Amino acid sequence: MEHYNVKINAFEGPLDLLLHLINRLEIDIYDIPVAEITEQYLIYIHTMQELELDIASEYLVMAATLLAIKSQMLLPKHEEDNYDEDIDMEMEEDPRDELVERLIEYRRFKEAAEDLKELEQERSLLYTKAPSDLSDMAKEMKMEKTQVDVSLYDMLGALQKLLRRKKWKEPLATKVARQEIPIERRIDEVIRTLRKSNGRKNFNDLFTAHSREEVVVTFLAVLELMKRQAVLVTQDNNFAELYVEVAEGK
Amino acid sequence: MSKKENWKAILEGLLFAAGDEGLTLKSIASVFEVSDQEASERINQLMTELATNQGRGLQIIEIGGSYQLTTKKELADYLKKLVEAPSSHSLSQASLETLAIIAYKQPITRIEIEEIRGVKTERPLQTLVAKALIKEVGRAEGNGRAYLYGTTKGFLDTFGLKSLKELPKLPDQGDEEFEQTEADLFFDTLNNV
Amino acid sequence: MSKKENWKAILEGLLFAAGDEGLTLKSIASVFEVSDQEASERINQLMTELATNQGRGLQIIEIGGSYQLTTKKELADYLKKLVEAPSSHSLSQASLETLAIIAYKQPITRIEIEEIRGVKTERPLQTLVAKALIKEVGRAEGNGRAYLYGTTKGFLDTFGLKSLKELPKLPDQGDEEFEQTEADLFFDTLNNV
Repeated sequence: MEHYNVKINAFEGPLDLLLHLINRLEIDIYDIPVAEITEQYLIYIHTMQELELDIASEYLVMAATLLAIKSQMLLPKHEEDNYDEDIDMEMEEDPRDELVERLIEYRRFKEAAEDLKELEQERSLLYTKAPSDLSDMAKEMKMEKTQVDVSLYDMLGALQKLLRRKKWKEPLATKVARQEIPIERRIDEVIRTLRKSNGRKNFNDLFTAHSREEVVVTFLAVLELMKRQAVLVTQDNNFAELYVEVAEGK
Repeated sequence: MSKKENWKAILEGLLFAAGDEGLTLKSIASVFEVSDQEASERINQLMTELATNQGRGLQIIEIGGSYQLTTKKELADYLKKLVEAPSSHSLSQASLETLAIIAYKQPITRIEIEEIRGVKTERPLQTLVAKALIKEVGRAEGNGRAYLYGTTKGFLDTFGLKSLKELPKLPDQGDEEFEQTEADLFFDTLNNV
Repeated sequence: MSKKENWKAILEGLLFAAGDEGLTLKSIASVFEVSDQEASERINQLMTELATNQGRGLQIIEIGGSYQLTTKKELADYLKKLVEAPSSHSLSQASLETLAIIAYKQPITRIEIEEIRGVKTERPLQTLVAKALIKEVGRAEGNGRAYLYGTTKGFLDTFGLKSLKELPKLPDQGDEEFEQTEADLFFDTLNNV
């Protein structure tokens, strides 16, 4: 197979795949060489089959459509008509027309999606804050059970706002944040922390940091220490607290 | 504080307190006991002042008819150091495409969206509803009475749009379209010779 | 924006985004890459400026070693008016957020809700109980035996749901990621053929 050197993201469907092929083969979308594109398309489908991936039925429908167009193109044009040239010239439908129309329509929205993505990124540069808690200010709010005029969407909207709000992290780990925290360093720190509290500490108390990275590294450090048998992790019974202990003689 | 003299300070405080819930013109007007027109003039004046004052780090944006205070975008680099990115990931390609179709063609049914995309679109629709970016806005006429989808205010907020009118222009049918028409015209002429 | 010239704007933005969490001297010093001493001078200068500028509605206060932006005391009357102003929804955003968390995570304690929201949630809970959208459904195990909250039948009625199962499924990011990986794998393989 020829060079697929472009790193391709997953396709969003047969139209997306076709657009990709059209771009890659530098084909004029208004004059698609159906035989060539069909062949290329089928190569993709076959590869998917060989890899035993589930192929969405839409891909197969499109394969059939391409083959149908291909055979239509091969048919000699209006053999038997007693033709009235003017009308025929205009009425003559290119079998590719419908597909081309769909591709172009789809391409418009694919581009529009790109625009949206950019807008989303720009918007994400702006930071907001949660509404202040003004509940002390309110007089006894109407506490009676009145009809509530809200929709499910209002509720989902509020939830999304909450999720979108950026999480403040303090104390900050400015430049350190992007760096990997060496596990060895964390291992030393865990041992030191344990020694400071008579060699034994609640497992949860080892996780003092807020950043996900630090939590992960701490966890890995404890695992590593267990493997080296430098610590013992004990639990009195199911769901009880875990304790980490420095192993004897270490 | 006097409503008349210190309206800027008051408005700033109101916007601050409202946070990302935003303030509608109506609530501004009602606090100041002025007309919507007057409220609009005030908010616009403050908006311009904040935008042009280099010494200020905040700005006012308008989203779907309500106003909120945000940091200026030039500050993003500094803020990134202190603030974790929001937990919700950005949208997948499938969701973005679906959303684009809905944004430009609303109200629209699932079937119509699938015709354009050429693939099943249930999952992206579910995601977009759950993310409160789209909602069911009615039922189509005819058999099936399928749900019609449209965008929400959360959509405007996520993409920083004042209103749907501010959506970027939908790309044309294609650059070549013009040539095509010209060619058609040429052949039409030819046919009529 | 330049750290040197526009430090006031940057500091304002940082304080704004920090919200109720506040900003420590250490954070300020590290963002500006200056000494704690210098950071302290800056924050104090901005504090004085805000306090004395009648055109500003915000002030900086220091609580337990961290600095936060709040509205000035003199604005209290106007904020009260804002709270009482008729809003478009009969539930505040705080109440809606709280309700959403309970709907999806029930049964859940107040403390757990506050951990998610990052703010006190007593008042929204009261409102929601009063409006019969949520109720106490039991007590948590363990110390304190805090109340557990869940939604009511009135909640289902209000949102037109037959049962909780009809709540829109929240996007499961795990699933989407998996699909992506499988597809990427496919195309990576393809590239190596």
